[in-house]
Amino acid sequence: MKYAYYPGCSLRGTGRAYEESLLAVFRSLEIEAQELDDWNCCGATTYLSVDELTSYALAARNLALAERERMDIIAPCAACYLVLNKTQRYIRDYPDIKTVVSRALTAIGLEYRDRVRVRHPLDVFLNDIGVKAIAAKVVKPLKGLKVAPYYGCQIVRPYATFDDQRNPTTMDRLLEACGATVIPYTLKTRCCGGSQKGTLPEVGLDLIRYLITEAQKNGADVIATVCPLCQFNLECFQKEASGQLRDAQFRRDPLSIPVLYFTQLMALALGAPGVTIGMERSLVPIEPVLAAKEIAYA
Amino acid sequence: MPETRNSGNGSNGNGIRVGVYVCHCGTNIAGTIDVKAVSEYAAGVPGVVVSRDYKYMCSDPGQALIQQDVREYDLNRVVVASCSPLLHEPTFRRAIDRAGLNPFLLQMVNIREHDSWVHLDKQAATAKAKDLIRAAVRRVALHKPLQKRRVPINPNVLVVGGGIAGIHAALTLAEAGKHVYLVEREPTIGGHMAKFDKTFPTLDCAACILTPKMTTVGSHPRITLWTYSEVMKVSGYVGNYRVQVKRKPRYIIEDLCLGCQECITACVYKEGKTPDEFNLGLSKRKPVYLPFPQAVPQKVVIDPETCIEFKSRKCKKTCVEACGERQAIDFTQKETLEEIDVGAVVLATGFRSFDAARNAYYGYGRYRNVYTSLEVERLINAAGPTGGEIVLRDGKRPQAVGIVHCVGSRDANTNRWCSKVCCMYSLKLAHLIKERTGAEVYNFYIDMRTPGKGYEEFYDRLLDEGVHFVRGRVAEVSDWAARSSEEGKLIIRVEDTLAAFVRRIPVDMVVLSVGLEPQADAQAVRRMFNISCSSEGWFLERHPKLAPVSTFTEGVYIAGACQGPKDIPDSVAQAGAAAAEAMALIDSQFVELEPYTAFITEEECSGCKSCIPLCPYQAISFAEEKKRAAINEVLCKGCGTCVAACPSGSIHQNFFEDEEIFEEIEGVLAYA
Amino acid sequence: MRNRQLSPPPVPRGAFEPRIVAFFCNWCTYLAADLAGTSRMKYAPNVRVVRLMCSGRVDPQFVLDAFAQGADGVLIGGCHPGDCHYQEGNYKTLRRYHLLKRVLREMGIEEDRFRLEWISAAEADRLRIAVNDMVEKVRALGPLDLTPKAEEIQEEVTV
Amino acid sequence: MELKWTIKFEADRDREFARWISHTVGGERIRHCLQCGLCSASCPLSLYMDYTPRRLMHLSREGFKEEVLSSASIWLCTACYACMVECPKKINITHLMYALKERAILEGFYPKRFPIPVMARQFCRMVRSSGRITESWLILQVFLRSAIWRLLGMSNLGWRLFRAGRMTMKREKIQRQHEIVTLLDSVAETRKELAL
Repeated sequence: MKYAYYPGCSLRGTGRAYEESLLAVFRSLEIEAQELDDWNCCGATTYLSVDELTSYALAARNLALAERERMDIIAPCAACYLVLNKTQRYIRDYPDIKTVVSRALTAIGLEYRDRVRVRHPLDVFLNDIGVKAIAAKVVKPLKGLKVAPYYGCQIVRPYATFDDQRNPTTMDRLLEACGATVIPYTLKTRCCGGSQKGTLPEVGLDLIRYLITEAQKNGADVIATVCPLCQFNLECFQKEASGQLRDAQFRRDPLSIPVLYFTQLMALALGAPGVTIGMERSLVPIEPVLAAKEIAYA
Repeated sequence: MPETRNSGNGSNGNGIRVGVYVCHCGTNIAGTIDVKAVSEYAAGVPGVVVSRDYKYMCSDPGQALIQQDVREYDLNRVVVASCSPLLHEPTFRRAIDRAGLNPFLLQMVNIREHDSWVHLDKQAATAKAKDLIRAAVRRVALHKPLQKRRVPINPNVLVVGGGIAGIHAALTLAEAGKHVYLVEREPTIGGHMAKFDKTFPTLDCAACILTPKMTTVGSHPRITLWTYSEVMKVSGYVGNYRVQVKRKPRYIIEDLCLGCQECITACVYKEGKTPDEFNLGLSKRKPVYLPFPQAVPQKVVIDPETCIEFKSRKCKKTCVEACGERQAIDFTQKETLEEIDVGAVVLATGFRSFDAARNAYYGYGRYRNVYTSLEVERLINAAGPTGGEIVLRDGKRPQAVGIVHCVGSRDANTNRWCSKVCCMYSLKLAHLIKERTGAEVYNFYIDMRTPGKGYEEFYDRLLDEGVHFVRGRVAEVSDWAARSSEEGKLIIRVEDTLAAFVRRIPVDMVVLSVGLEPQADAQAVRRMFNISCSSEGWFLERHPKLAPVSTFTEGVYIAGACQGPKDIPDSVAQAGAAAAEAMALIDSQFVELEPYTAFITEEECSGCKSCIPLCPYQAISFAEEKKRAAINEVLCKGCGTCVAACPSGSIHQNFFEDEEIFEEIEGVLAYA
Repeated sequence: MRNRQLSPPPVPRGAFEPRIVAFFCNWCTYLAADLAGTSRMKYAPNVRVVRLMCSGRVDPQFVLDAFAQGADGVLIGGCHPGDCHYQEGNYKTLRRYHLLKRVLREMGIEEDRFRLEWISAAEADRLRIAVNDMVEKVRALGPLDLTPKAEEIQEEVTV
Repeated sequence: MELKWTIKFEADRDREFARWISHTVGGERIRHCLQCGLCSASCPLSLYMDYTPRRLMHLSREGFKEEVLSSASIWLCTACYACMVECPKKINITHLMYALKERAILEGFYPKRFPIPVMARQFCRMVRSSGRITESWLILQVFLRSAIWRLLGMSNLGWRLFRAGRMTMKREKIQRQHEIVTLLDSVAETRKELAL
């Protein structure tokens, strides 16, 4: 089966490593995904707060485009995934929204008939490919690598049906299939602050600090994320966050831990041949950890 | 005196003289429906001789009014437009009966439940009332005088469920001289109450008040106690039910076992290995066991799942030796089916407590020191796994305990309803924990609900004792520390809604006050006894206020928590009521069955036999000699399925004859 | 932006008001209707209820007669499958319902005008929703016009 | 100490606002709120909030517009949906937060140079002009308009990201930009027409 790949804006900016590794995984799992023709910004969570109606129309354009291709959409970015799903629901539930959207689409010669499914890579990998098939393709098992699986908010909450909203496990199972050790991580769905870091820094920092200290306390070597914004927040502000440690107990270990996309770890294990999986784009280098675990990395 | 109106046309030729009576029901009907206009309209309908409206038709003066008219205008048909026939049809039938009219020459029109109460538009509601009355007048004209059938009642009663409700009902009935079959699924009676330590608000010990009743049940000459048994099949009808009961093998011959428990001591297992059901897995039991010391009957049970003899057939059978010449142990025992005939049934199947694991954020099953309220009842109980010591799994005493209310209650994600008893039992647990451990005790509640005798006073007492009350629904219980001071504790995260900020409260022990749910097999039981369930799955009473223990199936009564969350006093009260209803039925000696049976006009029957397979009660037979079908009136329950199916239209149903229904249909539609 | 989906638009006075005849089982749907009353729910006043002991008593002729006499819709309310007070009457109803649906189609009577609902004694809200929904649908369809066929049905019924 | 009247009079209530909140998308069940505070407790941001989400729900359904729209809480919401998933009355709290933000922006209920609305506006502009977002530019513009001084603090990080190829100066743009413009205008039109 063929998928319409919807990168979303972040994967063309701070989240490039996500796209690179994702495509690598697609290739090694032989998943046929073609980029959605002339996709546009989904409106993200920002747009919703200024002009709800318009944001649905924006998202709907992408839905309609995919529908025309008769393909499921794969949306790796948490925000995109949520917005696209939400749009589908609200068009279903609210006649007014439906009218607005369909008129707007007609104006640009498109039509939305609610025939498209919005999927997340986690969902596709686990349910369409399957843990067994993936494990079979692993060439470089991530032996002894302790991973804290961080799902964040908008993948499982509130609309995802492919996993438990309170205690999701899809990523855990995928990474275990790759030979990694997934550590218990109580904050796996606690928010990272989203765009707050940009707007209300002190707030963002506190949340980031919580998440990282907890991961380190549980002995994680690396945090795996499914969302470009989470990855950005957790990786780029570790130093600032350490500065904020208010409690002697935690001041012992300053924050420093690699934060990767789960697809980077998968690509690594699947030994994606001769392609970049964006490791070099990390600000906190992963190489030392891998070296320590004797996991070969070209 | 309400005004009278003589309709111009009066009797409609064929001697039919109808009186129409429109009830105001105070403002219940008159508030929405223009009753004057309606009765005026009725007066003009062909066949109507007199039409009146009155404040309360069901009142004595109201009934007198009808009876007087019946004589004065010599009416031979009556239409009463008031509430649902299920409420007052009997009343008015009696009324016209006393006036010398056959009770079945009455037709009721439901203009309250089906009209005034459900519509806002007065015009539309009034129009609807007129339509319905017109139809009733046309229908009643065709009514024929009918007689109710009288069937004798079997004086025995079946009580299902041996919790406090079932026990109380059984005793009440037995004391009144009825023979009772008490069927309990578990190996002992006692139900949930037997697991409790103290009872609120008086704090008297549950065992002390329950066990005497249990032993009386066990020894009562008029009670047949079948534990470890389940009802499989129910047939028949009010006064004459036939019930099939499955008796599971306990591999002990009950009559021979003395309950000396020597077999238990002798068992080849030196220590128990199986989680003890009665202690909710907080302790272990052997394959041969007595559920708990005061169990009734005092007969041990052998669990074939864990008994070596059943696994390998090579056990030393030290238990058999211990039992000696009594020879009460029988490994070959098979399950048996018993058939009993009873006149009435009391269902007291109780409730099941909410599975705390369903709320992932409270960490039940993930953190060892998160308990359910029922588990804590066992911890506190002197006969429990810790001998009444309130200790954590590591044997330490908790310094701080958090009691989380409304777990699985008042929550659209699990159960919407309020479980009614949790606030009070949480207070009780809070008191006992405080008293025995001196720990800091926190109650996290949404609303404190303490309606009941002495309940609010008990709440005051707890406030005195310095127990903390934080108003807010707990969001999560986690072991994740945000401060070093929280390390190694369970942290409860909650908004203190009265202080209006979020708090993190570290404790050693968390008690989840789980709500009450319908039994897992409530639906199956309901089907078996042909009664209804509320949308939540509780057994449905016939009327929420006026028939709280009756069901829509005559002769089947409900008591205790199977009808909805209830505390002990309420359950007992209801059990008494149910028992009384059953007695009232039995002592009336005869049931009167509605005469709505089907009958065949032989000459019209073509003998096609198509009706015969349709009847679920095998009431229809085929008279070979006459080549005609025949209906056994005693077996017929009057559903009318065969009537609707008869190709030659030779089957008719009393009170629901085709013509009568056609008149009604055409009546409601034929508006001017 | 209003959440309109919750409140159906009010109907202007004098507009076409459908007339719907309902056959309710005495043990479930009729009780549900009583419950709707005791709990003061509000629903469209277009339905006229005929009480029967079991939905299995509904003779196809009743339905045809109702339409012939000018009903714009017919609603049958019975117990959920497996819950019949008389063990299996409602299964018979279901079978007849499907046959009858075909007949009605022949006669050019739209699907939405004839409806079978399983409503237990406890499901007052389900009843409210079913009635309102049916009234809306039938209102949308407009009055039933059988003039071409009416006579023959009339015969059929009165044979 | 300075003492102020904290008492509220019925006249202080904005009935229109109360009506609006319960009729806006997501507000269907706000009247069911039983004030249990589960939203606040499950909210990761509540530790900063002047009014907890629970209080916002009540204040808005009662129509205390000033308090609600000038509260910092509505800006703290990161739309993590924890409250909505947990709410025992299934109230769509997250969406109501959006609605409140939208209204607050509409009525100018926020401090000068407050980054969030600025960010939002820049975001919309960029979508209209190029159909996609180029984060680097967005961030740049936001800081230019709200808090220039913070740029300095960020410059180091920015440079590192730039070196890692995660900060491109190249603007992302879709081909059929005109479609976006038409789309946006059409929405505006319909909104006027249906007075939404």
